[in-house]
Amino acid sequence: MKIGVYPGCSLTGSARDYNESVFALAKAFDIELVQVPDWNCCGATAAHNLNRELSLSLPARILATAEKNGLDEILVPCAACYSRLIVTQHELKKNPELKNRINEIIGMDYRGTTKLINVIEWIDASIIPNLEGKITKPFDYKVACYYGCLMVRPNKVLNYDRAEDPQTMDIVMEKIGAHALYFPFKTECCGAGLSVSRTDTVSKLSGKIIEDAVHRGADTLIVACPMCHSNLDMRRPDINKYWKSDFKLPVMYVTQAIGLAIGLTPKEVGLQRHFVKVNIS
Amino acid sequence: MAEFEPKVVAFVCNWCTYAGADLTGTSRIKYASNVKIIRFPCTGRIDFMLLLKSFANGADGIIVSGCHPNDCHYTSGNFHAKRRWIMFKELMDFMGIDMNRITFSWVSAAEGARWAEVVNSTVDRIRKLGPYVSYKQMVNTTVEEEVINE
Amino acid sequence: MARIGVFVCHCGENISATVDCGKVAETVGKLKHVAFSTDYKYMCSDPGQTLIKDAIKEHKLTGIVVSACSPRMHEPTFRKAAAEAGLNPFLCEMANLREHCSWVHEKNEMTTDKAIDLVRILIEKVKINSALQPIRVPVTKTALVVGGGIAGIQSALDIANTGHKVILVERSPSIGGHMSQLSETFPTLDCSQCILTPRMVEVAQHPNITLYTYAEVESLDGFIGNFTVKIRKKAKSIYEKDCTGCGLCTTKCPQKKIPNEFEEGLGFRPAIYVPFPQAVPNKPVIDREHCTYYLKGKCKVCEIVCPTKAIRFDQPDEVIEVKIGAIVIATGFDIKRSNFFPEYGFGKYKDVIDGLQFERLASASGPTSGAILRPSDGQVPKNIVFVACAGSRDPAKGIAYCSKICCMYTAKHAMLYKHKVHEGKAHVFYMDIRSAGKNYDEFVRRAIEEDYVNYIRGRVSTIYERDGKLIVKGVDTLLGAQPVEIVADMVVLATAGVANPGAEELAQKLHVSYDSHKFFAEAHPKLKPVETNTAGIFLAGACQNPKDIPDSVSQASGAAVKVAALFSQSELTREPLVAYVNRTSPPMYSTCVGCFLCQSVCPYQAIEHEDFKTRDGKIIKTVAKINEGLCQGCGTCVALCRSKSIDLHGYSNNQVYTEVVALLNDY
Amino acid sequence: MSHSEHSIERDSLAYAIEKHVEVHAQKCYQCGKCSAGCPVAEEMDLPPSLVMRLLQTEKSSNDDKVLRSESIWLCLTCEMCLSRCPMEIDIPSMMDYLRQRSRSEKKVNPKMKNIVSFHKAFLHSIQYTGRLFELGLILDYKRQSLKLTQDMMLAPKMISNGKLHFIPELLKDMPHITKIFKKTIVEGGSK
Ligand SMILES: Cc1cc2nc3c(=O)[nH]c(=O)nc-3n(C[C@H](O)[C@H](O)[C@H](O)COP(=O)(O)OP(=O)(O)OC[C@H]3O[C@@H](n4cnc5c(N)ncnc54)[C@H](O)[C@@H]3O)c2cc1C
Ligand SMILES: Cc1cc2nc3c(=O)[nH]c(=O)nc-3n(C[C@H](O)[C@H](O)[C@H](O)COP(=O)(O)OP(=O)(O)OC[C@H]3O[C@@H](n4cnc5c(N)ncnc54)[C@H](O)[C@@H]3O)c2cc1C
Ligand code: SF4
Ligand code: SF4
Ligand code: SF4
Ligand code: SF4
Ligand code: SF4
Ligand code: SF4
Ligand code: SF4
Ligand code: SF4
Repeated sequence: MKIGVYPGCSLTGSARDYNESVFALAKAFDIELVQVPDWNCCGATAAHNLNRELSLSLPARILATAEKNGLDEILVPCAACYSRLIVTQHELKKNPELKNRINEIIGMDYRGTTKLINVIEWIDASIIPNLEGKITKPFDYKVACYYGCLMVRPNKVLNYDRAEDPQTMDIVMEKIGAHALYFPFKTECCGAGLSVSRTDTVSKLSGKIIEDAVHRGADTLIVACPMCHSNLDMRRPDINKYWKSDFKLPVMYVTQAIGLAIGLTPKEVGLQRHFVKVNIS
Repeated sequence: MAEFEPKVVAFVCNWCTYAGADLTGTSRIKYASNVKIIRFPCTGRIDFMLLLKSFANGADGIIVSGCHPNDCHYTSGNFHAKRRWIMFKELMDFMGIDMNRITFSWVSAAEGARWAEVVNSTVDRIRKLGPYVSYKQMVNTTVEEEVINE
Repeated sequence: MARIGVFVCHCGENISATVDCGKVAETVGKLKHVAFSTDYKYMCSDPGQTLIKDAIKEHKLTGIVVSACSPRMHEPTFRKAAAEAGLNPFLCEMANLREHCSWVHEKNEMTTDKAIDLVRILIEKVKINSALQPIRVPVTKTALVVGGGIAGIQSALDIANTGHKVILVERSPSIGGHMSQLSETFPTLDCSQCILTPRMVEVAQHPNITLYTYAEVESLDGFIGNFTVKIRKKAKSIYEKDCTGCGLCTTKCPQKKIPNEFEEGLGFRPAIYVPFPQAVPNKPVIDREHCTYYLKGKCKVCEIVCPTKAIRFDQPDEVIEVKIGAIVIATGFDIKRSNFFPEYGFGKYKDVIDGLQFERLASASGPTSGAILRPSDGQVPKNIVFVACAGSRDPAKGIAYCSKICCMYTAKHAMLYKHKVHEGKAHVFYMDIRSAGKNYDEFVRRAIEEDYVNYIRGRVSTIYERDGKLIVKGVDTLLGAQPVEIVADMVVLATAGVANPGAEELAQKLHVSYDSHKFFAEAHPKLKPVETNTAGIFLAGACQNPKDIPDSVSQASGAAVKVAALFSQSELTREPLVAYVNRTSPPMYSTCVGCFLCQSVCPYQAIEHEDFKTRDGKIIKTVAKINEGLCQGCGTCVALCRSKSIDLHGYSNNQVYTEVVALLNDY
Repeated sequence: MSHSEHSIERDSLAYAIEKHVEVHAQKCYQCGKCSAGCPVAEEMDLPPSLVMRLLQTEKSSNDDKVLRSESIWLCLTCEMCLSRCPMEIDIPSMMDYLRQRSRSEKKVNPKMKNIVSFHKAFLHSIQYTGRLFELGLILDYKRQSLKLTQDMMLAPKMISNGKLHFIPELLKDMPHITKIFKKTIVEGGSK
């Protein structure tokens, strides 16, 4: 099986661990991931904060490139990139005039035919159905699944799960043997785009998420977004300083947890790259 | 030459505009005497073939007026009238009827002054347009004959 | 040969000041078919009327045109006069020379000319008027009341007290409706049961009321004064005549864990049950969905213990047919209960409850005997949050309208809580306090000023659970949108008031209209709030929109008067200005082509099918037929019919075309 | 839609928002649910519902307050407000628009300079490499914000965890990216 993939900047940089686990999982399930050739950054928060046309043009270039190369379906593991891409698709579909304008800017013929798949949809469609007999080490932990904002909102555009108390990731985790805890912070924002410019705010917001998960007895947080991961993992010293505590709760990507469950090594899924040590497995 | 006095027919519903026109009278508000009212139970009753019939008989202008939306005495008669009106308008346009000769308005039982306004503005407009002679030339008599003969 | 009489009125000087009345009379007097024409100072005065009557007789007039004021003023006067002189009243027309001519134009020749035209138009019309007889329909003086909440009870009693028969049909095993579930009622805080129960008993004992509980309307035919209704009496599985209501069966039934609807799921009941102790009738029914016998084929404990052998497992549903003359719909409302607001966790957290559940907790006869205890662990909540507008005024997830009663009952709940839990703290998140009503705002103020209920203006964003407490995240918009977080023990959502499930189905069965929210629609929002569009069917209570008890009861009495007025006549007479579909001789029968477009636009469902059959019963043709009982004469169908098969008495195609021709052509 | 049918040209920020992002400030009935759920409401000088109210007044002094506020920069575009607003008012899209207006009218709140600097640095990084060059971004941001020590502590560990590249990955078709930036940022005047 072959499917397109748009890794985005994080997965080639600060979220290499995520990247490794996605590819390791794909390999274990005989899925060939083909990168969108010569892909560019989606523009992230910065672009739509500063310039609307740019914020649509960058994703449009990516999508048009995928179309040109016959990639009908692309997996977008980063929730932030996924959000930018799908919002662009939505906006341009809604507004043909805008679509023409963007096509003019990028000098390409974007049509909007590519099907975008987020990581959970991918897992649901391609991993879960083939899981039988593969689980060698059930992921027998109490987990708090953290969806963040970008996976469920805006719900009308994403049309994925439900905006309040989503369940898809919880269900996936239960399938590999985990116990998914009741976790009301699962869709609260971690601070995302202000990670660097407002560390205090991020520490506070991310801290609340960590604190509640710890309080509920979670062994690990499960995430599917590199932005969330870096705020909750890399920023842990700031969080701990802000909350005057020493939270040791690890933060894992959903793909890493599945990887471990099917017997991949911690290294194969990139666990050694985490800032907060993962003493699981 | 004496000023042209247009002939205007008003089709109004009994419950709102007819009563509104009564109020114009009770309030002694003056308006042009060119308009003559024909009373209907409801605008829903007004068959738009009547408009053609009126033009054919020499009307220079027509007013159709009833209750405001949602105020229809029969709840939805004026709603149907409006819907049919939209369809009919296309047909009239197609037939080449000058839509400027028709006023479609809402006048409630409490809007005496408004009725005078509707009448006066219509008469002014029609007066400027002049007699509707062109209708006679183009009228397709088969349409009206079919309607009148029952 | 038509012989028309014309009577031109001066109205003192009201008309004659600007219209030359003499000239009008003289001019029209010369027209063809005008047999008599005169003018007079005051036509409506006694001598004026006598003049008309004499002329009718003397000149053998076949029609008259009284050219005076607005027909809206004196048409009845002159029609009556005509009738007294032996002329069919519908052969009298009025030309409006005052409101539409003399009062609105200057004195000049054009004005008089217009007056002449106005008279002429009606002369031409009256020539082709036909004599019409008022429509008479008999009236069956029995009323049907559907729904036995406070509104239905009030209507039934009021009608019954006028001496007419009433059939009251209630869907559940007892009458009482939501009011029977309430603890105390605003704005007086009197006990709901105490004021309601006597009424319920009165219904049961009233000689003019037949009560069918556990029953529903199956179908309805006919029209005002002459309906036929089919009522399905669901099998109660007991023979009511033998049952003494001793209740032994209910105590012995092994099925004990069925969520109790009356207690809003906060308690349990057996499979054979009386919904609540004060139920009317106070005899049990078997809930076949949960009874072991019906599920598994054995048990019959109730049958064994019943001292009077009243249990009937094989009892069938029974459908009865009755003739009635009028209907009052009083099927009430419901509140939203599903998890429509995931962010509030209703249905997920045991201690997030709705208003009716709170009523049961606060009720002395409820599952906690009136103690406010939270469902999860039976503890007394020390901190309680009430959330107003939960689902109301929320086009995104709920409904756009305001449910009207929740501001008041929320204030009541907070007050009841404070009266029972003195040391507790009650918070109310609200958007606006809607408490317009006699002593209503005073009531809310009391909650705030005397019971120290903490009202916070702002909506709640989310509620989540932590350590057995509910964290309520709201905002205080009066403090510049300051976030507010309350750690509560219990949360009560004032969920939106919505139409009763099944309302739409019932509306269709009864052929009445309903709005987009499935509430029954009144005929006019201001002047016919009690009537429906279907003659003879009236509305009472919260089935029209969420309402409190005073409003429900007022409307119920209003509906009863409408029924009583209808029943005060043995026959209904109506102006015969109704539509009719033409009939021709076979094999054509009618020019109607049976498209039934007319049916789709008639606001009163007055158009029916009529079949023409061969002798052996084969249908040859189906055409439209007007039900004169229902038609209100709006004429919408007439304008619409493409084959011109429908016409309207009084405003026929012929009549209105004649008017147009007369108006536009010189004489 | 009935709004646009009746709306006459108004000289207000609310009107501009209606036209550009189809958000109708007048639909807001000040329930405050957005502010109640907004993760950064506590830090904002004007919580979202207050921004809505100021816009509703259509007074230029209030419009100015909005454009000079910290809130529009603190907003994380997390969409929580929109997902819970009973009137489905798209505050996040509106915030995007307000940020751009605030910059083009040179009204960016001085306290928010860092946030803008970061966004700018981020875009620079893409503009010159087509992809995000994280080390470059951090250095660029530090240069702009003069926050020299912040985050320097993270870098060594990031490098040792293999999470930072020293050399940017360049796109093959860089001229294409340059062109896109030229047509949007440079010509759009929001440089
Ligand atoms: C939480 C709460 C607290 C309240 N507190 C107060 C208060 O303090 N004071 C106050 O004035 N008001 C209060 N109210 C409002 C009050 O409950 C209503 O005004 C009242 O119940 C309306 O009466 P009703 O007869 O119109 O409808 P309902 O009480 O709903 O009764 C309708 C009846 O019709 C029956 N029915 C339904 N469908 C059918 C059918 N198809 N066929 C046959 N029967 C059918 C139902 O079983 C029911 O018995 C409160 C409401 C709520 C929700
Ligand atoms: C500014 C304003 C705007 C309103 N707008 C609306 C609206 O848009 N829609 C709406 O539904 N409602 C509206 N209302 C409310 C509406 O006016 C009332 O609901 C309605 O008038 C009440 O009718 P009523 O017959 O009870 O009383 P009233 O209209 O007050 O009539 C009472 C009558 O009794 C007579 N009377 C008084 N005392 C005696 C006596 N001792 N003996 C004999 N006769 C007596 C009075 O002269 C009067 O004719 C409005 C009210 C106001 C003040
Ligand atoms: S009939 Fe009418 S117009 Fe004549 S006197 Fe009477 S009120 Fe006046
Ligand atoms: S037969 Fe049914 S109702 Fe009777 S006792 Fe058994 S379970 Fe209860
Ligand atoms: S035991 Fe028999 S008589 Fe007593 S309540 Fe039950 S059915 Fe009625
Ligand atoms: S009555 Fe009060 S609580 Fe209920 S919907 Fe209306 S405003 Fe909200
Ligand atoms: S009466 Fe006219 S509209 Fe009605 S069914 Fe017959 S043909 Fe059709
Ligand atoms: S006249 Fe009006 S009410 Fe009567 S049948 Fe026709 S549409 Fe129905
Ligand atoms: S949630 Fe929506 S309606 Fe409520 S204050 Fe915020 S923007 Fe306005
Ligand atoms: S999108 Fe902005 S305003 Fe809305 S909740 Fe998130 S941070 Fe607050």
